[in-house]
Amino acid sequence: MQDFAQSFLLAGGLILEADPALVEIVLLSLQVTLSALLASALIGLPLGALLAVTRFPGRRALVVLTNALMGLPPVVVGLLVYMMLSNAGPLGVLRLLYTPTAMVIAQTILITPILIALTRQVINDLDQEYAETFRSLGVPAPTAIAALLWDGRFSLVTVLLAGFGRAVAEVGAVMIVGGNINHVTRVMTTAIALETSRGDLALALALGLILLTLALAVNALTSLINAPARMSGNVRRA
Amino acid sequence: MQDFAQSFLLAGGLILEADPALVEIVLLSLQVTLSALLASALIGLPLGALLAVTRFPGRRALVVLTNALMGLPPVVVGLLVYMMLSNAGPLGVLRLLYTPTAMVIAQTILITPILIALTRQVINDLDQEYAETFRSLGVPAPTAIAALLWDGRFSLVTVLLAGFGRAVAEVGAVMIVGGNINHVTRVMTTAIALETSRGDLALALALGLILLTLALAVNALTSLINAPARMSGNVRRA
Amino acid sequence: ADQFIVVQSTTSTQNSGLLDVILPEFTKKSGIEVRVVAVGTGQAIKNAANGDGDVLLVHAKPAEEKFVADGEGVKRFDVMYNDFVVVGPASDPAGIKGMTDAKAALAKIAEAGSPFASRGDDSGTHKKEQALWKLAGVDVKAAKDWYRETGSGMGATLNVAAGMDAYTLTDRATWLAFQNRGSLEIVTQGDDILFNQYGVILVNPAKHPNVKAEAGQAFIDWLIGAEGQSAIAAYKINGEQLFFPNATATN
Amino acid sequence: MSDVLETPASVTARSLRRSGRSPMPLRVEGLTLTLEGTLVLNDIDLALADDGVTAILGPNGAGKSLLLRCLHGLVTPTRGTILWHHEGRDHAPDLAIRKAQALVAQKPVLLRRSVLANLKFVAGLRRPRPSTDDLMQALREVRLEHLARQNARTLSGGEQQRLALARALLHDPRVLLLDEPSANLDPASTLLIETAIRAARAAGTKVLLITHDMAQARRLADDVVFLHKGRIVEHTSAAAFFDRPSSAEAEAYVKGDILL
Amino acid sequence: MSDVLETPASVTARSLRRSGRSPMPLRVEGLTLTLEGTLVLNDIDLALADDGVTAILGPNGAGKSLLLRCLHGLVTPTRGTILWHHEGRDHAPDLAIRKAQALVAQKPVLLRRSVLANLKFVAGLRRPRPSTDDLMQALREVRLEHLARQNARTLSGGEQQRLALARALLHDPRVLLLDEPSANLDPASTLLIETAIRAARAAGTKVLLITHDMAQARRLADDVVFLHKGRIVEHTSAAAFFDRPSSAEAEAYVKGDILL
Ligand SMILES: Nc1ncnc2c1ncn2[C@@H]1O[C@H](COP(=O)(O)OP(=O)(O)OP(=O)(O)O)[C@@H](O)[C@H]1O
Ligand SMILES: Nc1ncnc2c1ncn2[C@@H]1O[C@H](COP(=O)(O)OP(=O)(O)OP(=O)(O)O)[C@@H](O)[C@H]1O
Ligand SMILES: [Mg+2]
Ligand SMILES: [Mg+2]
Repeated sequence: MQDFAQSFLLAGGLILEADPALVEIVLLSLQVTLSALLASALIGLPLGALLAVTRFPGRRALVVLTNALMGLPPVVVGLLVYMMLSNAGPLGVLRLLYTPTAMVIAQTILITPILIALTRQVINDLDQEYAETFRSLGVPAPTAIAALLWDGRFSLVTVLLAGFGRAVAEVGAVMIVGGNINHVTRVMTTAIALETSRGDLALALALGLILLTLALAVNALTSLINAPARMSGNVRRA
Repeated sequence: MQDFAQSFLLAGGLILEADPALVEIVLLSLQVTLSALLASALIGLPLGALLAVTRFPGRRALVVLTNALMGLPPVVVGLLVYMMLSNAGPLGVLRLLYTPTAMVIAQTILITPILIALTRQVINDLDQEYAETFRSLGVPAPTAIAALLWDGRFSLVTVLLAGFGRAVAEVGAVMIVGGNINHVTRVMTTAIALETSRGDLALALALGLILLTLALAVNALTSLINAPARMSGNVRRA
Repeated sequence: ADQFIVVQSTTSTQNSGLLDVILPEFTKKSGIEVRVVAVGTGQAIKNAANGDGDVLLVHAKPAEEKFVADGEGVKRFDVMYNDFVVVGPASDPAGIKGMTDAKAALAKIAEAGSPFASRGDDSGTHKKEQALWKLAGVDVKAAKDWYRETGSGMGATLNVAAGMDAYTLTDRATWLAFQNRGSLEIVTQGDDILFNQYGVILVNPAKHPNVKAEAGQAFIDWLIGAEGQSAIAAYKINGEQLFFPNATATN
Repeated sequence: MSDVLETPASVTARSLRRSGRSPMPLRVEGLTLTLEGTLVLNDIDLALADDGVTAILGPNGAGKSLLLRCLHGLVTPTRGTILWHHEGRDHAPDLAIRKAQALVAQKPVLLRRSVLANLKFVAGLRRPRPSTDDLMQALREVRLEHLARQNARTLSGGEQQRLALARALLHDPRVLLLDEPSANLDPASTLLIETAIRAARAAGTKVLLITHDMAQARRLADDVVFLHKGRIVEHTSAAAFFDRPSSAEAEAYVKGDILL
Repeated sequence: MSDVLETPASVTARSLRRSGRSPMPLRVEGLTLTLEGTLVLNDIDLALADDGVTAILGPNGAGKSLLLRCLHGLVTPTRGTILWHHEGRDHAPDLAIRKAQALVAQKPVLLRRSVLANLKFVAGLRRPRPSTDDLMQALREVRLEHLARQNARTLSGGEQQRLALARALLHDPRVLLLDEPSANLDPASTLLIETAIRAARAAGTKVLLITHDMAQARRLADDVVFLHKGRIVEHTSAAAFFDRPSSAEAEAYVKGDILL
């Protein structure tokens, strides 16, 4: 119990004094995660919508696969990317290992299936409504997908936030491909893991609280940006 | 590249010979994750639906909070649960630390916000359709929530699978509160982490493949159970 | 087994595979199951201090002694030792291959500015490394790019070193069991200063009433006794012995 | 294979059972509704007796549906008061009011369940709870008994509308709010609904009916509220309205001229 | 303040521009549709000329909407063939056919966007792409120009139906499929739609019209397909149908009797 109180005080103190080392780590966390989220969104939203909209042999299997890939363990993703990027690996020449770019790649791989699977579900629900009209109008698939993503954008925000949450909280993958190198690839989660293994649980928890504050800030921001738009785009009458 | 091939062979071999140590680990993974999923579903589905259906001051803030808690880092959850369950902690007398129960608790805490946030989104979309009818009929909130959860069950499957994926892939929390004790609390992800730190990347990856196979099996099973029901419950005409 | 104890230990004992081999022997004899929680040294000590374990088995002598002095542990016993080695890429950019003087080797690494992966996690190994830098007269705090703190365990740090062809300091046991070596090999070893002592402590039942003192003590007795010591000595990888038993109180 | 079957006598019977319930007159004052900057209901004053059929007429977009939803308490007006007298006191359209009323919306929303399950859901809200036999009887009254097990979402347009009516009647309402209830119905079903409305009226149920079918309004209405651009232009007896509407708008509307 | 405004002359004008396009007659043989074990369309044979207005009549649940959706290619029949003659060869109802046709569904689905954006979306599918001015003109024709910026989902029932019609006409279809297009319309809008239908017919557009409004069918139809329980009971000229229907079912239906 004493530990908890101590952690809260520590977290408050760290935030207040805006410790430059901490700021560096926080900014890198945000940069890596938001980059990965952007990349995943560009891939996952259209693919998810495509899976929702089209019917082809093997589609069911693909849906099951993406659903299953939501259970991709971060450590495994980390290992895969490590093997690709390591000097002995096929992409070793790029010398990306232990750089933030490698972390972005790993997180992108990690959360893209989540975005695909959840987008598919959201867009599928909307498509139940639109499909026949689109078919009647002869809307080509890319146009239909764009329209569904646009009209479903308010629901998709939650999907993106789920992806953000998974990426920002993730430690296994970025630890392996980033190496948790101080000043280079140390992010919030790897810092937390480090403090934990040092046995400084209070500091680890304090860092965790700061990470949560960060997530809270991002979510609140999204909610603020979203609110006026959602109101005027309200689907329900009155 | 050679590593990859080796991993696939290894994974295949391990599955084929049904190594008893491996079977034990796989079963524990499943047991812990499914227990956590069940507990989370019992909490998260009704709460998510409640957030979707009701309007009260502070609701928006709660929505932002649950969305943000999707970014709860597993290590932090692990630490929190550790501090509670440790002999020095308030619940130490229960002697749950380093048991599968502790792992279930940690995973439940980890994925409940995810279930709440995603359920809220899914049910919110359905409620846009039902809300006015329910209001006209004077349907009390619990009945409305039950009806929405039931009628939205096909969409909620994806939400549950997202929770399953997060739980089954998670290592930070179960490592701390389970301790990765051989024959007692060693699950797939902690085994993978162990092999990684031993530098046996091929074996780690092979275990990862097996974990994915497991997730795939669970997903395929869900899809099979779901398919006939979904067909006859099809909302779209014809 | 009808009874079990929890041993808080470090990853090196687990990663090397030692415990997997010797613990079943103890269990068979005593009927006591040993549950090992292998974490960072700091975390292991903290966990033990919380009473979340019956026995502490680590390799950070000053911290262990403080643990006993604080009343958290009953008594510390030497168990075994191995040694630290400096590993580095076969290309050996710092030119230290074959050196036996550890601090001189480190000085050359610093001079050449060759990449060095430090655990940076306050573990026993990290503390030893810091001491060596100090002896070598190198201020790593001021170091540029070449000095990389990984902030992770031995295995993870070895993975990093292998991935970026860096030198690093590791305990021999972890190294021998480690498989993802890439081009790494041992470049410096054999200096007395690289000695790595493991100790075992019973968590103080007076302070933590839940501690299974009897079973824990039985394990310690076995470990530092003849059977345990010979089991440790017998553990080999590729014919190489990893740990050298050196318990003094053979009772 | 054609056949004239069952005028909904049982609907009538059930409605008759309900006589003697407390009256539920309505008083509306200064009701104004602004949605996203558009004034859609403009200073509406209205008093309705607690019985008879009131037809709400007016061109598309006049505000008929929104008025009905305000009265039922589904939409909160920007200004003004709505008071239903109920069980001895005045109520804003609250839960008690909604429970004493039943609405058949212009686009009825049915649950994603079987036809029977849709009724079962509503039955679960009532005490005493109607038996499955009661529900099958209700389905028979709207001639849907053969579709009891079909998914309600797959019903044809007219079938959905009839199910919505059955659902509303199951509620045994004191006031029946009908928003174009026969828009998608075939002539026979339209007759059936009109018979049900007459039966309800006879049993003392107040009926508010929105319709674009002038002939239907003529057949059923006791009084007419004529709405145009969110205002009540006329509120008179049906006879007066159809014979000599006092406003130019109403006259043009009845004639089928375009109103702008 | 009532006013008679603009008979949709421009609708007519646009339709007239289209004369001279290739004819598109229809031949249906043995069309059968079974949904979840229920036979909803039963061995339908049908041949339609490439012009004129064909009314599809029949009680609720007869299968009218499903037939229309089969013809348009939205529902795949269990058995049987549907062949539209189009640009020199016979087509099953494929993409080319759908693009040459326009459907106003019984419950039109509008995008969750503004009224104008709904038309813009459809305009984006056409070459050459209609300008915003064209779209505003199309809105004027259905008297929705004042609601151009409103969210289409908040339109009143009748407004939605008119928007759906505008959307369909924008497609400049060779065949117009209308499923109860005036169900929620006020008398004036009903007239407007009927004028648009006449104009389309005059310009050589084939119209298939489902309606429950017998007077409307009488006014517009050249021939009548009478459906009952998934079967075509009668297919004759409108005059013959309304004067002396040959089947007992049709006779009962026209009279407003209940058909079972
Ligand atoms: N959220 C909104 N914002 C702006 N205008 C709205 C909104 N909701 C409804 N309206 C407008 O309010 C007017 C009245 O709508 P209402 O549904 O009450 O019409 P109605 O009289 O029932 O018409 P109909 O006969 O077509 O059903 C319509 O013109 C509609 O476009
Ligand atoms: N998925 C389905 N399973 C079973 N029956 C269905 C299904 N879909 C539609 N039906 C039935 O098919 C019949 C024909 O439906 P359709 O919508 O074509 O009727 P309709 O003639 O257009 O009626 P209305 O005049 O009420 O619009 C209806 O009785 C309907 O319940
Ligand atoms: Mg209306
Ligand atoms: Mg129909």
